[in-house]
This record gives sequence, structure tokens and C-alpha cells, in this order.
Amino acid sequence: MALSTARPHTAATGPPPTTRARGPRLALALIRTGPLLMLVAVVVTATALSPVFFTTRNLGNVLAQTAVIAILAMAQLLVIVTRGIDLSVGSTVALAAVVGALTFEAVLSATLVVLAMLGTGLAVGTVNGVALVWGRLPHPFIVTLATLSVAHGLALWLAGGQPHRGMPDVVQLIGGTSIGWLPWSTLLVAALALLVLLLTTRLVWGRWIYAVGGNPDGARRAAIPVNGVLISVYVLSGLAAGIAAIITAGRLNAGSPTFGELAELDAIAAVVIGGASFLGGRGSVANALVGALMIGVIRNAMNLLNVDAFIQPIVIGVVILIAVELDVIRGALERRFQVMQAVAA
Amino acid sequence: MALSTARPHTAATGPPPTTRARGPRLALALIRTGPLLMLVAVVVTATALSPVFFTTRNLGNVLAQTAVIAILAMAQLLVIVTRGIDLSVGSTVALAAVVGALTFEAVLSATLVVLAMLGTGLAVGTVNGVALVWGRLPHPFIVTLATLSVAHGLALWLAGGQPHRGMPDVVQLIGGTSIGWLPWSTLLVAALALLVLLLTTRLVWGRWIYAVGGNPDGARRAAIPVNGVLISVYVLSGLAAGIAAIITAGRLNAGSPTFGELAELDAIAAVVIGGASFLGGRGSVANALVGALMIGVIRNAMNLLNVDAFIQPIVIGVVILIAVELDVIRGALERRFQVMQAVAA
Amino acid sequence: GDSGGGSDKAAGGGAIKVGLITKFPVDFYDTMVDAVKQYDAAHADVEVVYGQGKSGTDDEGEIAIIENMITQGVKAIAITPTSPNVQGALDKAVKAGIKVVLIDNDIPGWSGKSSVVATDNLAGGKLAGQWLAKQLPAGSTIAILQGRLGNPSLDDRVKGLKEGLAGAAKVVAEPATDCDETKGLNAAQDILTANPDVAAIYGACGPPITGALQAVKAAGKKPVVVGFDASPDEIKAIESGTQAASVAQFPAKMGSLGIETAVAAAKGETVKPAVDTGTEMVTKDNVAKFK
Amino acid sequence: MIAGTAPPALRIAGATKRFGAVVALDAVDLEVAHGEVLALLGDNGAGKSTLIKCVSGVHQFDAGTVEIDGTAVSLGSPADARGAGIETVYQDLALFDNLDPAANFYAGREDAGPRWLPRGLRLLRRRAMSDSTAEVLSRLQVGLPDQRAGVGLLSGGQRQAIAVARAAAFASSIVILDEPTAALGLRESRRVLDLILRLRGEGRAVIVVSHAMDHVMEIADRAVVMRRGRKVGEERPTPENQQKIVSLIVGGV
Amino acid sequence: MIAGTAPPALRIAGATKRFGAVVALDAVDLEVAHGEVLALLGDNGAGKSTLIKCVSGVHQFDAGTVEIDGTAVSLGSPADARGAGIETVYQDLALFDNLDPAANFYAGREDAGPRWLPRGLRLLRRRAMSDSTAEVLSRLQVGLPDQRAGVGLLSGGQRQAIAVARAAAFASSIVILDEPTAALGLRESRRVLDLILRLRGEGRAVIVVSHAMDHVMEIADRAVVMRRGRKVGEERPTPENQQKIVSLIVGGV
Ligand SMILES: Nc1ncnc2c1ncn2[C@@H]1O[C@H](COP(=O)(O)OP(=O)(O)OP(=O)(O)O)[C@@H](O)[C@H]1O
Ligand SMILES: Nc1ncnc2c1ncn2[C@@H]1O[C@H](COP(=O)(O)OP(=O)(O)OP(=O)(O)O)[C@@H](O)[C@H]1O
Ligand SMILES: [Mg+2]
Ligand SMILES: [Mg+2]
Repeated sequence: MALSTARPHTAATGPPPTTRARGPRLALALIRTGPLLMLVAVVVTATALSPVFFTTRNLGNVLAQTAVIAILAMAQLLVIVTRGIDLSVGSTVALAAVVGALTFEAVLSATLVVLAMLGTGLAVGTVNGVALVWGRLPHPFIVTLATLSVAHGLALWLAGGQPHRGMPDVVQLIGGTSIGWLPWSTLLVAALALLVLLLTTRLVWGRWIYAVGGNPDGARRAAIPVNGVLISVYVLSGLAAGIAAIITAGRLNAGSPTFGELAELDAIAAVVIGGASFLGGRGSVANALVGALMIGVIRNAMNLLNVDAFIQPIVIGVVILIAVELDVIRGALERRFQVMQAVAA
Repeated sequence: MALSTARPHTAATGPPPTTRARGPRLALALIRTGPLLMLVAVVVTATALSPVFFTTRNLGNVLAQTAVIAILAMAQLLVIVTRGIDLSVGSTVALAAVVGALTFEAVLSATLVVLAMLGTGLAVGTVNGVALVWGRLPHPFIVTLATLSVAHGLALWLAGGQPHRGMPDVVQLIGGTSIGWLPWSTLLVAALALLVLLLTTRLVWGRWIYAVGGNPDGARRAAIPVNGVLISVYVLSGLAAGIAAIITAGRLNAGSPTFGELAELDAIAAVVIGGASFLGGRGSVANALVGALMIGVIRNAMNLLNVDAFIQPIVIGVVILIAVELDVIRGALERRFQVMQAVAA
Repeated sequence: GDSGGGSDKAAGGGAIKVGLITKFPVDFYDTMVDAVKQYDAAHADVEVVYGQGKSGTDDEGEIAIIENMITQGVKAIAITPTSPNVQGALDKAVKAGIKVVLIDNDIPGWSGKSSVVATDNLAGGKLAGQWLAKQLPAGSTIAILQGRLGNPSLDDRVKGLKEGLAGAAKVVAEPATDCDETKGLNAAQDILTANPDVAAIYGACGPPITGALQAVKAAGKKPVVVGFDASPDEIKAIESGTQAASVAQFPAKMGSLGIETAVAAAKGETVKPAVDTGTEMVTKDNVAKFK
Repeated sequence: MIAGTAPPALRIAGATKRFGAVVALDAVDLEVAHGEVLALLGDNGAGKSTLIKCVSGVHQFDAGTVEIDGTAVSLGSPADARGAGIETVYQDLALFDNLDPAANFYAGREDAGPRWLPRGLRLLRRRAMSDSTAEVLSRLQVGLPDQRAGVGLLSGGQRQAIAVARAAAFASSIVILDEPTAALGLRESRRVLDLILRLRGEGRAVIVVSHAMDHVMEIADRAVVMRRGRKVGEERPTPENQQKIVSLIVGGV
Repeated sequence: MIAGTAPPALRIAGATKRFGAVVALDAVDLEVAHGEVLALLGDNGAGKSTLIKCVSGVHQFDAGTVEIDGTAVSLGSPADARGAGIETVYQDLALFDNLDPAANFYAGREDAGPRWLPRGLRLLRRRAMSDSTAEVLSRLQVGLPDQRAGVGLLSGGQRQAIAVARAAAFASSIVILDEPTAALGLRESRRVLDLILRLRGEGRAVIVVSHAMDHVMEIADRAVVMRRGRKVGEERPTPENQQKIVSLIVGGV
């Protein structure tokens, strides 16, 4: 009993005891890749069914088509980890794009346009976070449903119901062009993914969001700035919507109040397919990205295969369901293998 | 220490001790009416702004326009009490209405048409419940998102993308006619509300849904048939969508794949405005109905006042937010008054 | 034939591959697709690839389909663009040597198109406005059921109507209905409550007008109801006298002329830059020929 | 073994349970007779709660057999265990924080009728349930601020008292209590110990998990000690044996 | 009063707290000196946890003053309390079930740098945190099956040990423990009692809530008894006084 009361820093002596067998380890590692495994299965199926699917050109298309969902899904993941939900992101994309387009009509400055879009996203996110925290609301569903409605109305009103064409070159570059077959937007997604990975796994803030999601009351007692953490995830989610607006606006060279419709459902589905839990405290960025890609690949493959428009929603629904169910089975298998490994030891 | 080990049935002797003052009791009772108070405020405002709002004719319209949301909200309440969510109800309304219309085109039997619509709702609900329980899915969001997509696709496919006109007289009666100014559909809503009230407050099943929502793991240990309870709420939610389909189809004398679009969001908003919690175990039918009426009244009032179409979503968003915020403040006031009462005692 | 596999033409045989992209699955576009399928069946040297979006504002969906058609190597695309937002993707197609023919609505100011085969919605709206101006006594009021906010062709129908009315009636309400029947009924109920004397109701698309007719029937009023699209439901209502008129477009004509133009452009022939498929007022007098 | 030729109320043989790589139970044998209090002892993480959860149908043994009154049973679910006459107080209490004490008491066995209806559709006898709950609680002298409020805001001890009272009120054959006095005050602990003795007097088999050696010494007829999932010994808890039991628990070298 | 002229580490005067109609604390006065262990006793629902939560900033007193080392402080939030040098083990433990032991240990005071960055943006020193957590836990001899898994699936005692170790490791001036040994085994309890004595030896003020009279007798310098939100007595826990304390708790007539 020599418990130091200062911050303990000395390293433990010797490695922790290991009781694991090396036998079924490979199988276990494979099973653990989880959603990625299913993405691979979907890609293989698509390649088998359509000869053009696995061409660089089409993969470029898939990536470009998925960039917006991917960005929104990463932000949604942060929100969901804290037990929240952000329904407003789709409308925010529309509002930010409209504000950007109007800014471009007023002043021809690319910097200002980009700032306007990011700023709009930030503003909506801030409203969500602050209303949730200061309003002591029990759940973010309703605030973000309200801002969904308000942002949609504002976008329509500002735009006069019309799309406004024209975006600065840099926005068009980001959203609409590629290096070879690799879209610029994919590079942006990759950069953001690295950033979010850093945030969630290496920074104190990342710890905090998992703590808040795991036990909000405990987090408060541990003097974690719960309110600040909550506001920050909604602000980031708004910012992500601003970035998504830049990509969409660049891709379409316009800002329109119809952008981003129902994008929030895609984002949430991606996060859930990636194994996160609505009960908070669980989920990873990499898997959210895999979920987004899964949705993108399925949509693309159905277009390539010319699946009837009426049938497409049916296929998507079924595939989503299968993906989640496979994840459940995968988890059960993982536990089974762990036991086998322990027995083998 | 004379603890009976058989089922204890003898009545306790004497009333429990009361420590409450009769002083601020009235204020407390008023505050406790909760969401109803806010509905009254909204109605008073609407009456002040528009002379025609508080006429029997317009109230009849409001009731007719709200019937579908009200029914879906009551079912959604049951789902939310068990910690769940059912996103598929809107699409299910469309699918059931289409199936009903096609049935009517095939056979001219009103009974069969009604059964077809209810049966379709039941079928979708059963799929949701069974997939959730047997698939051991962690959360119903994704199953019901999948069935949303599938039901939507099926409705489009079956209907060939077209509305199919014609409904039996009894369906038209229920959905489209009134006794004086009081719509038949309102009577149906009232009857269902009584039934759900009975279910939730008087029957064993009602206890079970609150127990499952409050502590699913504890419910399992208490030998409550958790799986059965979960399946039952989704089945009822599907059935409610079938009933909502009857009303919609009767009102428009048709079945169309565009019916019920986004109705799930209205229903969920109504339930949350009515003070239920996404964390389960909390919420009442009466308040869910009040939430539905609140949404209906606001929409109607804005049409009467000819509020700009762009502005309408903004107003709705803001009013929803205010309603929920007022409920939070109301709760705080209630606790304050309880203390005052205790001190006065 | 269908590109779905069981085609009677050998894929990749000498046939010219062209794409047809329509907005979303409703009667209007189905009529168009049916006309194109007829054309397809009758021309052995043409193979049509079909694609369809999810809704009237599904820009992203259409763009994905365009990109995929480029990948599949079509020679021409005939498309009903959801909005000018698909222009970027179409530019890519043009750059890849694909001819683009716009059907149903134009993308104003875009120079990449080979031709526009369309109804002039503004003109159609004007037609309805002028017709209504003649029917209504001076000082009348009118309510407009808008379509989906942000959709240019639907907005044009409203703009055109106001131009055509030229002040002959006062607009007392113009709620959005998302072209949804239920919302049309709700809005019409409320309009008739707030303005019992409204003389006319105009809808920018078919379904809300069909819904509004229910409200009119229940209210026991007789406003002049005018729609746009002349959907099968509207035709029936005009026959039975509950609806006064509707602006008809010619989707089948759009489809067959559109695909013809696209094939011609793909073959390198010169095509007319604009093909108007016209509009016409459908009233009780001429409804028979629209059935 | 204390039981004579009559089969024991509960007999477990070769019970094994793994969670992933953790072996929580390793070939544990155990029996309790009617009218006997068995103390289940062991350090934290020894596997006591796991054993209890398996017997209550919450978890399933990976291997091993369970006999009740001499007949082999399968305890696949909590309902099976209840049906076999087993009533359990869990260490985490398994209360419904959103429900009032009466609803907590009767959860899963609501007093309702008429009997010919399926269970879920019966009408609750709410008055009867709340009256008898109040009575049971007042006999155990658990003072509650509000009989109608959810139990979530009660103090730690009040919550534990409700859980214990619930199990005792419905006990039929075997009662299992996982640290039933951990959060209880002196008076409440006393009452729970008396209650356990009463249950024994009525011929029920009782298994108690407890870290309080004085309580164990007072009420238990027999003590089984576990360590790291294994049963490491079995003793009569007499003053002379106390040191031996303690060293069994601690793994005294 | 034991403390001489030096101001007590913690002094509470007139502390009152109501929850709705329930009076959980009613004008309670209390003080603890540095190097003193104060036992807070009382039946279930007496208000002990409420008092502790108020001092830890989780709840706020409705009325009353708090002084630390003679200066009045306001404890508006857990951060205030931590800032004032108060470290607490809650009865419900307040652990993060989804996080591993190291993350639980350092929750809210992560070891991270560089210091010039705002706290949330600092880089975690993950290796350092998990090493020192492992060390502290091994000193307390808490055996965990897996250092990297979430604490949600640990046994009741393992969880409590983590919560106690956390508070002890970071204690600076005042340590409050709400029933710290309730779920602990013999060996673990022993270690926690030793730990408390060590903290006293280092000059910290310690408040312990416990229902285990033998523990109280052994470690406490002074015992305050509460009943129904009121302080009903204060005694030195000596063998002669034990009966008196018990009757104070039970409300002996
Ligand atoms: N559901 C679970 N999943 C994984 N491991 C578990 C689970 N339940 C228990 N364990 C592990 O099994 C071992 C035994 O746990 P158990 O709860 O049975 O201990 P116990 O003897 O009741 O201890 P205590 O006295 O602390 O309550 C522990 O190492 C624990 O971490
Ligand atoms: N947040 C709360 N809301 C309402 N009532 C509460 C709340 N917290 C505690 N109470 C009530 O206040 C009283 C005192 O509770 P407290 O938890 O302080 O008791 P305690 O002395 O810690 O008891 P135990 O030994 O059982 O833990 C109890 O009657 C309890 O029901
Ligand atoms: Mg245990
Ligand atoms: Mg307590």
C-alpha cells in the first residue's frame, strides 16, 4: 500500500500477463475488420455484376458522389457518440450554399464565398448547440428538427426559391474536378478524416465526447466541461455542413435551396451501419466512412445496372438491413472466437 | 417482521401520511397541465390574429387535417416509450393506401379494402418488430429506415408511380365526411385515444412497455416477455399506419405512393413536444395528442393568415423550439412550487 | 430494346447507344418513357439506356446517372434536368464527346446543349392567366397552390400565370404544396375558410388541384379551378365539370421528338436549337381529345 | 453435506462459464437444501454474481448441469428460473427507475385479471398492488418519501430495501441474494438478516452472497468459498472456522 | 471539536436541501480538520449522500455556507469542488462503462500537453496514463481481466475499487468516500481502510459514509449521526460509545 497521491507517472514494471493463444488469432483479426469486410463484399458483388464498376473512372465517380455523405457522416458520428443527433445538416447544406452563391453575386471574392459558407454552417451549429445546452433541452432531436425547418425556410427565402448559378473557381475546383480520376473532394474527405481521427483518438476532447456519451452525469461530476463539449460537437457538425455545401456548390456550380435534401438520413444511416450506438459512447470514424462508402457504392452500382427507379429504394433498404444484421452476427462470431482462443491457451 | 411470502393482498391500514399544503396547490395543478397550457396559448394567439380561426368550421378543418398525425403520434409514443423509434410509418401509409386502392380496383368489397390496408400496416410493423428482435439489432432506427425505403419503393412499384382513384363509401365516410362540423375521423381518433389510454395505464401490457423502456435488462430478468412487447409496439405502429392510410385514402378518395411523405417526422415531433423522452420509459398519450394538435393548429393558422410559403417552415421551427423550451421551464417551475408547498406545510 | 439484358439487339453491335434520363416516376415522365420505348422498339439501329431520379429536385441522383452514362459510353443523352444544377455533370458529358438534348425544361444560358425539346412553362402559365382573366369578373380574388419551392419550371408556371392575369384578379393566398395531394387539400380547406369568396384556384401541378377539388366539394363553393399538366385525374374532373380547365403539355411528343433529336445529334446531323412541344388549354369543350 | 437422503433443493455440477477470454466459472459444484442458508463467499471478481446470474437464467452455463429437487432442469431464461421457484436479488438491483415501488414489486407478475385473458391484456389491480406493496415495505420498515414516485431518485439503501422486499415477498422455493445488505443501514440490515432466517424457517433454500463476515457467521449454515472462478473450499461458519474461511477467501499462502 | 485554533479543513453551517416535497438536509452543521477521519452515519435516506453531493458541487445547497480552511467558498459545480481540493467517491461510483480503467481514472484531468494549448486540444499522453493507472491498481491489488476493456463488464467490487483508487490517487486536501467498501471483499476492504488511514497520515481531511460499524470504529476519529436530514448527534467512536451511536442511528427511543 504505497499509493502516491501526486499524479502517478512511473511506468509499471514488466508486461501485463497475456493469456491469449496465437491460434485463431487471424480469424479473429479478420472478423474484427467488421463493416470493412461487408464493404469489400458489396464491392466484389458490384464488380461481378457490372464490368464498368471497377474501373478507375467509375471509382472516381463513386468517390465524388460519396464525398458529401462521408463528411456529414463523420460529423454525425461525433454527435451520436455524445448521445445526440443532428437532423439539421441537410438543410444547413442548402442554406450555406445559397448564402455562398448570394455572396458571390455581391462580391467576386472566392475567400469571402468560402468564409460565408463555412460561417453559415458554424452559425446553425452554434444555434443547435447553444439552444440544447442553455435551453436545458432533454434531447437534441427537437432543436435540430426545428433548425432543419428554419434553415430550409431561410434558404428558400434568401434564394427567392431559385437556384443561383456561379461559384468561384476554387470552389468549383474542390467540388467538381479531379486529379486524373481522383476527385479533389476525396482528398478533402481524407484530410478531414485524418483530422477527426486525431480529434477522437489522440486529443483530450476526443476522450471527453466518449465520456459525455457514456455517462453524462458522471462526466459532469468529473468536472468535464459537458456543456462546452456538447456545443462543440454541434458546432463541428454545422461546420461540416458548411464544408459539404462547398463541395456540393462546387460540383453543381450553384447554390440552391434544394441541396442536401434528406442528406441527414444518409449520414445517420452511414454512422449506424458503421456500428455506432444511439445510446452514446461508441463508434469510430473509420467505420462511419465505410458506412458512407457502402451507401455510395450501392447507389452507384444500381445506376450502372440500370435498376428500375421504383426498385432502387427497395434494394437500398434491404442492403442496409443486411449490413447491420451481418455486423450483429460478426459480433457474435467474434465472442465465439475469443472463447475458442482462450480455451486453446 | 411478519413478511408474508404468499402474494400479499391485505389492505394497508389508514391513509398514507400527507405533508402537502393546500396553498399553492392550484398553481401547481395549472403548471402540471403542461403541454396543454401551451396548446391553449397557441390557440388563443391564432384566434386573436385570425377572426375565422375559432369557428366551428375551421376547427373541423383543423381536426380533419390533424387526424393522421394524431394517430401516428399515439403509436409513435408507444414505440418511443420502449426506447425505440419507427421511421417507416409515413411510407407505410403510402403503401397501405396503394394496396387498398388496387384491391378496390380488383374487387369492389369495402371489407376487403379495409382489411388490405390494415393488413399491409400490420405486415410492415411485423417485419420491423421481428427484424429488430430476432435480428438482435441494437436499435430500431436502421430497420425502420430500411422498411421506410422498401415500403416507399413497393408503393411506387405497385402503383406504377400513379395515384389510383376510388375508395369504398365507408372509407370515404371515415376519411372525408363530418357530422355537422365534427369530422368522423376525429371520432375515430378519440376512440383510439381511449383505447391507447386503456392499454397504457390500465393493462399489464402498458406496465410492460414502460418497464422495457425504463430498464430493458431488468425487464428481461423480471421475466417480462421483452421480445413480445417490442414486437407488439411495432406491430401496433404498423397498424396505426394502416388506419392512417384509411383516413388519408378516404379523404382524397384515392391511394397514392406520395401519401404520408415525412409524416414520421411530424409524429415524432408531436410526441417529443408532448414531453416524452428518447431515453424511454416516459411519456403520455394525452400529451402526444396535444403535441399533434399543436402542429396542426400552427399549420392551419399560417395558411389562414396567408403567411409567405418561404416563411412557414421558419415559423414552424421556431414555434416547436419554443414549445419544448416552455416545457423545460414549466418543469423547473413545478419543482419550485413543490418546494414552496412543502415549506408552507 | 431495354438495356436491362433481355434486349433483342446485340449490345455493342452496330447500334447507337443513347441515354434517356427522366426526373422521377410519375405519369408525366412515364408517358415520355413509353413514347421513347416505342421509338426504341421501332429502330433497330438505336439502343436506349434509361435512368431516373428519385424526386423532382434530386439533382444529385441525376448527376450520378449522368456520370454513370458517361462511363457506359453513350453517344447522346436526352435528359429532363431537375434544375440548372446538373449543368456541371452535363459539361463533362459534352467534353467526353456526348451530345446533350434537354427535354421538358431548359437550362438557361448553358451553351453545351445541342437542343431543347420542351414545353415553355412560362408561356403555359400565361395561357392559363389569360384564360382566367377572361372568365373572372373585375375585382375577383384568386388563390395559387404553388408546387415545390425552388423548382424553376413550377415557379415559371406561377410567374406566367401572374403575367397572364395582368392584374385582372388579386392573389389572396399562395401556399406551397410540394405537389402533394394531401397538402393541396389542407391548403384549399384553409383558403376557403379564410377567403370564402375566392373566385378561382390555380395549381402549378396536378395532385394539389385534385386535392383542392375535395375541399371545394365539401365547402359547397364554386370557384373556377384551373390546373397544370392535365393529369388523368384532372381530365376526369374537367369532363365531370368540377374542374374548369388545365394546361396540357405533350410528354409523349417531348419523348419521341427528344430522342429523335438526340439520335440525330449523335449521328452528327445538325439539329434545331429549340423544339417547342407546345401547350394547350384543356376545357370541357376539347377534353375529349386528351383522353 | 448437510442434506440427508432427500434430494437438495438446488444442485449444480460442473458449472463453467466464459466471457470472451475471461473464465468466470470453472467446473463449480454446489448444493443447497431446503431450510438451509448457504453463504457464497469470495473476493471481488471471484465469479459469485456470475454463478447467481446463471442460476437465475440471466446467463447460461457453457457447461454443467442444474437439478432442482432432484430433477434436472434447464434454466434458459429468467422466466424458466422463476417458474422453477427461484427468486433473486441482483447486485445491481435491476430496478425500474421510472416506475413506482408497487410497479417495481409486481414487474413481470402483475396482479391482474380476468385470468382467461392472455397475460398482457389483463386489467391491472392497481389498488391491490399498491396497498400490499405499502404493507410489505412498512413491515420491513422502509420509509419512503413518496409511494407514487419513481424509485430512481431514492437513496441507495431505500433502493436495495425495495429489491430485497420484492424477492422475499414472492419467494417460493429458492431465494438468492447477491450482497443484499451492502447499502443498508444498521436497522435495515438487521431486518434483512431476520428475513433470511424467517425464509429458512419456512423451508426455503437460501443462497446469500456477502462480504460482511459477521453477517455470514450469524446466519449461514454452510459457506462455500470461490476464488478466480473455482470453488476452493466449503466450511461451517463457526467462530473456530472463521480464520480458516478468511484465509480461503484471501488465498492465504 | 477536535481542531484547535487552526480553521477546519471544511466547515458547513446551516446546510439545507429540498427535493420537491422531500427535505433531504435540514440545517446541518459539520466540520472536519486536516488529518482527521470523520464518519458520517445514519439510516438509509438520512441525507448522507445528499450532503456529500452538495459538498462535491453536484447539487447546490438551498441554504447554508461552506468554508474551506477558514475561507468561504461557493461550490457551484464539480469543477469548483475539485478546484477547492475536494475529491469524491460517489455511492453510484460515477464510472464510464464504455471507457477503460485508465480513461476512467483521468476523466476530466487527462494527462496531456502541451500546456499552452486549451485543455481540450492537448495531446493525450496515453502510455503514461495507462502505465500509472496499472501501477496504482496493482498497488491496491485490484486484479483486472483486461486493462484495455471498458469497465462496464467488471464485477461490482472491481468497479468500486477503481472508483476508490481514482479518488485516492488525485486527492489533494479533502477526500469524501460514500460507502467505499460496500461491494468490496475482505482483502479489498482492508486495503481501502489502510488507504484511508494513509490519507489521514498525509494530513488530508477524510469524510467516510459507511454502514459497517466495525470499519467506523476502527478508522474514524469522530462520528456524526444524521436522521431524516437532521444532525442528531456527534460522538467519538470508542467501544464504550458504540451502543450510544447505534441508538442514535436507529433513533433509539
Ligand atoms: N458480462 C460479462 N462480460 C465479460 N466479463 C464479465 C461479465 N460479467 C462478469 N465478468 C467478469 O467475470 C469475472 C467474475 O465476475 P463476477 O461479477 O461474477 O464477480 P463477483 O464474484 O460477483 O465479484 P464482486 O464481489 O466484486 O461482485 C470478473 O472478472 C468480471 O470482470
Ligand atoms: N435527486 C433527488 N430528487 C428527489 N429526492 C431525492 C434526490 N436525491 C435524494 N432524494 C431523497 O432525499 C432523501 C435523502 O437521500 P440520500 O441519498 O441523501 O440518503 P442517504 O443518507 O445517502 O441514504 P443511503 O444510506 O440509503 O444511501 C431520500 O429520501 C431520497 O429519496
Ligand atoms: Mg458480484
Ligand atoms: Mg447514500
